[in-house]
Amino acid sequence: MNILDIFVAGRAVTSLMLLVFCFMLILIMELNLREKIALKIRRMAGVDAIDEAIGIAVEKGKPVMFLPGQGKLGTGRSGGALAAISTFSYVVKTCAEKGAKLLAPTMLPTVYSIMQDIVKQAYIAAGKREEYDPSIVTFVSPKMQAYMSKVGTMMEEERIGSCIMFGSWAGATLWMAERSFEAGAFSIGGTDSPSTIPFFLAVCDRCIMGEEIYAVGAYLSEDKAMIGSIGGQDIGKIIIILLLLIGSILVNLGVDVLPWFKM
Amino acid sequence: MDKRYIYVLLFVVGSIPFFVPMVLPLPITEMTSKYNDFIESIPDGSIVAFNVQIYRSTWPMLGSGSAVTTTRLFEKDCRIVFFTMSASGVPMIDFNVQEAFKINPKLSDKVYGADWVDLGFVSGDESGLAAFLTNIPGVLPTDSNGTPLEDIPIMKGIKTGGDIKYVINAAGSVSSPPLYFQRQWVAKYGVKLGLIAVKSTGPQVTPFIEAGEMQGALIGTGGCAEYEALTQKPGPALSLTNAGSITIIFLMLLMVASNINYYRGRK
Amino acid sequence: MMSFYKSTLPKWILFICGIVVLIASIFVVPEPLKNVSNEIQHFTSILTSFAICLGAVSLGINNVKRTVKKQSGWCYSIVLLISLIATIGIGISLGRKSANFMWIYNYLYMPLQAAIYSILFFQVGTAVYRTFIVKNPTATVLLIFACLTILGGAPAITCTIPGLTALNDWILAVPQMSGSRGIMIGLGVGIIGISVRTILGREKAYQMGEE
Amino acid sequence: MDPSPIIGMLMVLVMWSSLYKENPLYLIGENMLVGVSMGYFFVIAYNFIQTSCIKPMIAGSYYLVIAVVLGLMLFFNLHKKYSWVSRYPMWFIMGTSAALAMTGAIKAQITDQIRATILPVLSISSPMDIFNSIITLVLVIAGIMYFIFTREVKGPIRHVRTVGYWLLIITFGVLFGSTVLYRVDFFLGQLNKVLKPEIRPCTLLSAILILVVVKLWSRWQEQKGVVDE
Repeated sequence: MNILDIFVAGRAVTSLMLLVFCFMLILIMELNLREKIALKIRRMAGVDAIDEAIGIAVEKGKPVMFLPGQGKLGTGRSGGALAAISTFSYVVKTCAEKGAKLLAPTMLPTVYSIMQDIVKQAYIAAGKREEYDPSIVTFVSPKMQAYMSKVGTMMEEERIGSCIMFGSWAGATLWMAERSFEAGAFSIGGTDSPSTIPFFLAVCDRCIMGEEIYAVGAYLSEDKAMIGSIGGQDIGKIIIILLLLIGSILVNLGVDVLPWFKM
Repeated sequence: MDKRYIYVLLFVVGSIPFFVPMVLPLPITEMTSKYNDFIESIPDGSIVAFNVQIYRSTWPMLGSGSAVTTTRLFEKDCRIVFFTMSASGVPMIDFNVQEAFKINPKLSDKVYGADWVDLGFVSGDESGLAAFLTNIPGVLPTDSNGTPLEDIPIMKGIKTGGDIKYVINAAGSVSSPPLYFQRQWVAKYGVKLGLIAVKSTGPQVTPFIEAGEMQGALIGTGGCAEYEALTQKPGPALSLTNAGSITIIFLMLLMVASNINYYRGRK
Repeated sequence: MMSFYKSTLPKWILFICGIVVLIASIFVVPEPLKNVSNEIQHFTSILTSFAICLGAVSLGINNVKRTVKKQSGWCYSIVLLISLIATIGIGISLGRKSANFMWIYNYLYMPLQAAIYSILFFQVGTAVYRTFIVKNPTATVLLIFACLTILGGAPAITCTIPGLTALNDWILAVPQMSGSRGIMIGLGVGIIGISVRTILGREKAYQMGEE
Repeated sequence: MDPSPIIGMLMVLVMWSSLYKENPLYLIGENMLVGVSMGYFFVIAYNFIQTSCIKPMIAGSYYLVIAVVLGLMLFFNLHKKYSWVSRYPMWFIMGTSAALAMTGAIKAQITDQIRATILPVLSISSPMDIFNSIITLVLVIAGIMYFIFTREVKGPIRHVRTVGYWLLIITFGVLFGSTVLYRVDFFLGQLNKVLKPEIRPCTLLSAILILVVVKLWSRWQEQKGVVDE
């Protein structure tokens, strides 16, 4: 009765790997949370793109538009909305410092109320409570078609200088990217759903692909648990790369590794 | 130029082939030939599970792939357990079987309950499929007509997902089923799975096909047309794919024109 | 005391469900625990159907509020309420297999849904003309491979250019498959990360969604 | 002549009229779609609850009453003050889905993909397969390395990351082309249905009729708009 019999047949090595991954993720997340280790996310190209966009808008003297995407909070796949909110608080701070006008139309009530609260906190933190302008973050409409047409006209009327589209995007991707291209704005597209990444890549000036938006969100929010989790996932990816290298070397030397996976 | 001129052009270019039918030879892609080999490799009389998520709206695009597959399986005397993971697919199970009988009228002597059964809707996406596979009579005690599973001859020996060896996942335009069928059925029970899905799902499932975790796939109207040609059962997909040629050539010319226009404007 | 019911107890339920299902699907466990895990998954399937019913009820309530308060577009909310109540009434009273309910599915629900999705094609039509421009190296490589794939979908072109289908098959099977496999492995590790944080209750998204 | 296909075709044309101009006909169609689809989902979900939970519960397995209670707790989500009660069923679903996704993903998306990438290159005969499997191994490693965020990549490995970047651009290029083809397929499928020989004359006639109605409506709006200003 060897050790692997406690696992379900045919998936022993896989389940062992899953337990190792889970233990490693929990360990690194807790260590980073208790500041035993100081994980740091490398400087992301996405963050430089956001600074560049706000800089261009300030030069042109035109407003910056931030669109948090169509991802809902509170569901299984709310990573995109969470990254959008963390990035939005950074954008509010940078715009306040550089004196750029900011517009943030949203289509989801929970995201709208959280973003409205972020703007209020930013102005209170900067000591300019009286300058707090509630019209920065607006709730346009929960319906995608209505949201798309109203934001499209808002882009033309306000003649925006740069447009940051960040979060989980779905059907409205191509429409928004096209409208900001026509408004002549410097546009950044960031989304985690694979079917919409190609449109941002083709149309926007900068694109943040897939999991990068979670890393940018964690980098900007300095949230210890999230950075620890991303650090744990990176180590998981490094383990997989080593498995690939060692596995292919062993297989070519004649050691048959493949049945191990089927045990 | 107002974008509505482009809409009118797209309508005109799109409808030309319906007034002037064209027949063009169609090369067979690798995914479709693998799918055909998979269907032919299924031993006669074996039980096949069939998830129908092609709705009435996506039927003109993908329906013929599902109907021809059903016909081939019936011709091989396979017994099919139909079910669907989305509410909109519930009426399509019966529609799919009737379309299969239209393709090959000799099949209409197939008996409900002995040759095919319609289990109806399984709710809950990934967790629903997992629950369904661990205990099929537990989650769906009766079929969609209300007869208990014990009285249905085809469901006699079927208790869990492991009792069925072959699965056809007609995922249609829904993007998540291809992934959670691989995670909950192929990974945990080792079944052989064939996929019917839209064109944008094709590139996302190539890792499964190359890894042998998915036996083959009919991707988009083109895949269905190739499968119609392979099984010599002509259907609507062939004419639709030919119709697509003109629209695609028009889109390419539009893209070239826009690039020339952009660079001429910049000079 | 209230905070125990508001957040601690639900977190414990989340943890227990996750751990029981995890253990039952990894280890060889005694039959009773296996049945408990199967029933938990069965409950989740039932609760998802309750969530769909909740979605319909909350849609109805929101639109009744909008009509009573005469907010903008309230007359369209009446159209929505009529079609919602009519469909539910026919479906529950006459049953799912009745001819009227099937008529609603075949000639109201499906054509409307199909029409809205086919409008996405026109988005591509106008975007192709205006925005798919070769302006930097990334867009160049992207559009080259996009055009190869698009031309591969047109029989008129694949039968005139012989090598195109073989080239497209190779691109799909090697470079594109390696990229998708790299993304898939990355997403797989990401799913394990999110699932671990969810079961431990560290996933911030839910708390933020509720408050 | 059964009028139903014509009604179906009218629904499609009403929605396509929004391409010309946003008009009340389109808004009626859109709201009808939301109402009919949610009503349809409610009926199918209600049937599933009947067959999978209520009937077995009455027939003998009484533990299913817990599922019904949890399900009804979901409806507290509508109540302002007691919305926290709906957390119990919501987080019940989250915990189970998380565990299932994890145990499925580790095999389908990680170990199976690793096993398929490790190929005995020397024992493969055809040179093309040898080239393909070496390229696949290198490109998969480059693709994974692109998404490593907490390690600053310096030295020669930096080039592997740029290979990863261009690989992803190729992957998304092919995905872009496939998405365009999907939308072409979908549109032509609908056009084929609308332009069926038996209802083709009726389609062309009602298309012109709808365009005229929308044109008149938008002109009336402009005059009303002028009067309001």
